[in-house]
Amino acid sequence: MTDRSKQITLSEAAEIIKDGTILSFSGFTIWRRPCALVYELIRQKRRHLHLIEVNSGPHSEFLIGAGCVDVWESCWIGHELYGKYGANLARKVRQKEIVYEDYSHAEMAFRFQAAASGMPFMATQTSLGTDIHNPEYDMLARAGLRNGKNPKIPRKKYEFVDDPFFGDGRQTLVPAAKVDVSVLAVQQVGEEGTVRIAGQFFTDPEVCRAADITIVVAEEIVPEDYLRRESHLNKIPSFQVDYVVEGPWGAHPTGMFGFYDVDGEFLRNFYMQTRSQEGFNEFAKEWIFGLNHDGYLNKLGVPRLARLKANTALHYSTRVERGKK
Amino acid sequence: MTDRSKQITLSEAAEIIKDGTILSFSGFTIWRRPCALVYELIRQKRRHLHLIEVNSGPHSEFLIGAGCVDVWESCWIGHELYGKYGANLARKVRQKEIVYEDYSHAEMAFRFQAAASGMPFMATQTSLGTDIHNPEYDMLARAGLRNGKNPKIPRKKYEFVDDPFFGDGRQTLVPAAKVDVSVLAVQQVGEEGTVRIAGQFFTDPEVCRAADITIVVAEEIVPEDYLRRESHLNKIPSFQVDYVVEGPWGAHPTGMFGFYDVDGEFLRNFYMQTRSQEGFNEFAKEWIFGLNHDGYLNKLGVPRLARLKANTALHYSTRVERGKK
Amino acid sequence: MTSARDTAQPDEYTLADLMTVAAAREVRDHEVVFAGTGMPMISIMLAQKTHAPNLKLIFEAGTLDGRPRELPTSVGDPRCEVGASVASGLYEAFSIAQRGYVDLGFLGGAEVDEYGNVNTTSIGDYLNPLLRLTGSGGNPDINSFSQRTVYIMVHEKRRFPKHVSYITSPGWRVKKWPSGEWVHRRELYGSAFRGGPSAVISTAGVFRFDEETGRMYLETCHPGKTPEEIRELCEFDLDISRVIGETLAPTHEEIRLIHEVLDPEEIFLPRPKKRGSAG
Amino acid sequence: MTSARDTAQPDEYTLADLMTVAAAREVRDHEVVFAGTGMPMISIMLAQKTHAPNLKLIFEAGTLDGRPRELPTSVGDPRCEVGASVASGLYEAFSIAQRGYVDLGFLGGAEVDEYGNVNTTSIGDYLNPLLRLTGSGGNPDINSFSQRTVYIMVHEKRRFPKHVSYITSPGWRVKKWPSGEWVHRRELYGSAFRGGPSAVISTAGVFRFDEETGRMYLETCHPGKTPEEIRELCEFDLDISRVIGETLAPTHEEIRLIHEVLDPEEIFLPRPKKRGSAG
Repeated sequence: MTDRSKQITLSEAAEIIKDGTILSFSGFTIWRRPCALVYELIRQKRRHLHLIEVNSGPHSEFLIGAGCVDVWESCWIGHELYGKYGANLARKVRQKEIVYEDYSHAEMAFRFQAAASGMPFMATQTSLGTDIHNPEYDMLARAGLRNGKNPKIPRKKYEFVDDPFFGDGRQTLVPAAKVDVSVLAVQQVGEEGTVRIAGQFFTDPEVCRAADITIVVAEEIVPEDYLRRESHLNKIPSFQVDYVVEGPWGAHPTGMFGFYDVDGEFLRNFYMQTRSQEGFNEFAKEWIFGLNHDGYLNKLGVPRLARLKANTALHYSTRVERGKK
Repeated sequence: MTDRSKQITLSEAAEIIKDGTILSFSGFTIWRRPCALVYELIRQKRRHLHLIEVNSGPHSEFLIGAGCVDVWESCWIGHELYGKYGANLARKVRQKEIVYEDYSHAEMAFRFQAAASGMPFMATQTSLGTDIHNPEYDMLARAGLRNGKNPKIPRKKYEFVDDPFFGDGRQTLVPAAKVDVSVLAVQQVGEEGTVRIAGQFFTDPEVCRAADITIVVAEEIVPEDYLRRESHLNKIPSFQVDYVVEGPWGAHPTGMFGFYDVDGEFLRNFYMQTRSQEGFNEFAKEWIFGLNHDGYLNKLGVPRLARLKANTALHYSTRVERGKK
Repeated sequence: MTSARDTAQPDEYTLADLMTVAAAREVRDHEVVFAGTGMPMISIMLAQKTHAPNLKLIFEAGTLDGRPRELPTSVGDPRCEVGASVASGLYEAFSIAQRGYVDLGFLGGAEVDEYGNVNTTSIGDYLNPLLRLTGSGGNPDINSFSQRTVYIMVHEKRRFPKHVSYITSPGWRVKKWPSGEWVHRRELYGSAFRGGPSAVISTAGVFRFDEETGRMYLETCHPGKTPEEIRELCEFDLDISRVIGETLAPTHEEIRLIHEVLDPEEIFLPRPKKRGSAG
Repeated sequence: MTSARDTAQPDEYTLADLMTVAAAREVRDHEVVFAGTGMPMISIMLAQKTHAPNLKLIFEAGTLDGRPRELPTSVGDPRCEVGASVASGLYEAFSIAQRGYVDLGFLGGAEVDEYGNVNTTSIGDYLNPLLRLTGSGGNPDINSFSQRTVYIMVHEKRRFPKHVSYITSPGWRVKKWPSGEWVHRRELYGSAFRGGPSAVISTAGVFRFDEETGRMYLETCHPGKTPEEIRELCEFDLDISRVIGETLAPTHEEIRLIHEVLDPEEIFLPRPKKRGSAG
């Protein structure tokens, strides 16, 4: 009963993501972002990506700093405690080297749910009266990208309608977030593609289903039968996953529930260092180019990774230093 | 940290559901329907109920046969293998003693998701071209119930719109399924209301959140801390549940994943017996009136229930007779 | 997988066996299949055990890619969940279907018209029905969202009328509301168009549709039936010009799988009186 | 729960402690509270350990009614999930909020105007920004969906402008698009109106809003600040006619809870130089 193998390497996975791809990710801010694959995209010098995502984080800062991204469509970017905002996005915005499109976080979540459910839009009452809905600030329209040439880019940022059913007044219709390729970093995937996610699952099931192609990078590939013994623990069915990659520590420097904590020191250094393009280039030279994933892990070293490793009972590290104390 | 007790009895739970309530249920066809509470509603002679539900089953056939229901808004009713259709609904429809409103099953699922998400509607492309969308067959309108007097009843059955975003053509907007009280039959509930559902969860999370008040009838009330040790197994958070009832075998004659199988013999007899109102009245006299839940279980008897009991490894009974063999 | 020498004789199988096997042949390997309760379920599980070991099965109650050990009595049955990839809910199953993952739907019906419109709601005037049936269930949804839909039905003349009493599930020509004018399904569904009914397997024969005219035609007759007899069993004018022969009989191995592996309890399919030699 | 004799002296607590405690007082017992990362989280956990033991905490990453043992560094942190009722996802958290379960939201901001409109997106012209900030995150959502929203902010004159550079999160008077005319929040939200910003707790004082005019007014000054000084710290004309006195200082017990129980690692709140006597 075993399907043909879906297993590929990180480098093969990166090759599936072509220049110009509309790309989205698993996770949330500094948790479960597919960084190992993102590094590989940078090594392969991918260009003109259109990122569409819920709250963003380091993975997109890497891509943006490396010049891989033409469009960033989201609602937030930063490193939480370890970096106040996305310095690379901020620099590219100031220098007009990137198209940015702002929605609210709930709007993005609803947009992914719509796409995942085969609905062209969903209705919401959030963010009424804010500049998120300011028609002058439809940045994809300003960039000429709402011309219908790319069937995944909606022709409008919003549509306002009145509720015809309950007299509940103004509703904002937000368009489905349609994705070419989604890349997920998760704890476990089966040989046939079944995904088990531990802890909060963020928008991973929706992001997966919003995409035409899904690549899963897992801490471990486990026997499919093991996962199918407890199907209620699984979050994504086999047939929604196209490729699987085994990549231990594949989300570092972001955290992975039950496996490892966020590497705050790494993120803080990244944030401080990459406020200039020169700084980013130095970071990339040190941590991305000339290394593969094994080389990257070796450079981090065993003691550092051991400190990040999650406590089995608690699902997070008790050895990592978080604050001043 | 323990909240004030939410625990009540079956009889108290039934009293919360007043005449004229818009009511919905956990489960699907002949699985996890809150029959013990439904019997109690019949004993208390509740009237003018408006049932709104996904695929219906024996629980609603009980209520309809007993004359508790004015409006049945759903998409299906029957007993699966054990009874071809809902004989009580069919009789009341023929005699014009009930208002029936037909949607499709996906439409009902989307309607509950909309209500659960605070959205007045969702968009779908199902059932286009069918008589479900025939404007002559808007039965709540024909009954004069779409006049806005009940704020939970939408003013229209549907609205057709064109997708403004992707040029994807005709969309059907289906209105949120707003519910006064939802009644769930589940395996486990914590003292504070956290619900753990084993197996397929049908539309239970949505039905719960679509309602203003939720009553959970569980096979067992367990310590809240037990459930909170593995929060990813739980389906409904504490604060969405208003009342909890401990009612072992509370879904009989329908089945409960991991606890007991469907009592097919009971359903087949019910279906055969209640094709006439006289038959229903005899059934009710024998199985509902003059009994409480304990009396009902006693009448079923230990050997019968033991046969229905689920095998621990398989989650269903291996002793129950299902077919000719 | 069907070789002439293995074919069973008419007294070794029932009409239901023949239909089950014919339906199973509609499945292609690696497809995602969305199935209702009963014979559709046995057909799919038979395909899974013969020529389509990699098919993925979705049940509308929420089980995704399940591998039941025993035949479920309903799609809500815990037996569906055994070996599944994910156990979820209704919203998830229908969302996945609407998103376009489903290749094939397997359904039943009480009435079907020339264009494949199916009724499972009520008989007679909907406002004054002679008989109220179950209602739609997921029938129109699975049909709307799948690329192909196969119907399994009892064949009686009144069940193959010119127009069904109520269109529960859409065929190849449907009504465009609010006017109610008849249009081709492709026109109404627009970019949501994925296909439509691809076969009706009745107790008399196997029927297909001309996708352009939307009309039903007879493809094969079950053993012992003639095209003319089958045309007489329809209230509309059935196209019998494209018949290719007789419906292929089950093999001994298929009969063994149905009665000894898939439905040994005779939940849906009674055994034939004379047992085949295989097994 | 605050008695005069237990009140700490100014050198026993930091300004951040004072703000945390003031924010905690905004929580009522049994409320459902939706919180962002950082000081809001500590305030809520402090309320949970003092006067609001039955509050229910929602984090936008998907944790519902969590009871963290250790302070999470972010709402996506596994530390959020400990003792939770349900671990779910973003769609679930926002759907629950939009459905109307949330009493109180706790947020931060970079700029706030007289009507409580908050900016976390960018400084200067949005089309040619001087500084790009994080963006909205869940700020407008939590604010739109809650009955009351409390903001915790650094107080600098440029952060309390006449008009914020970009309205990320709606105040009591907002812009109605597409025209951009200013209207009362109640008018725009219609039946989705549930309330709005109920307090701003800055490094200078505690501010509230007149729900009819939508204007901010000063309620209490932090110790050592005068109403006039605080008015000078706003670019708009702050209403100081309704001041009721000084912001209540923390108790020794509150200081102990903050620094010994809630944030002993000094992740968000450094300890005061002089330690209080309690604990």
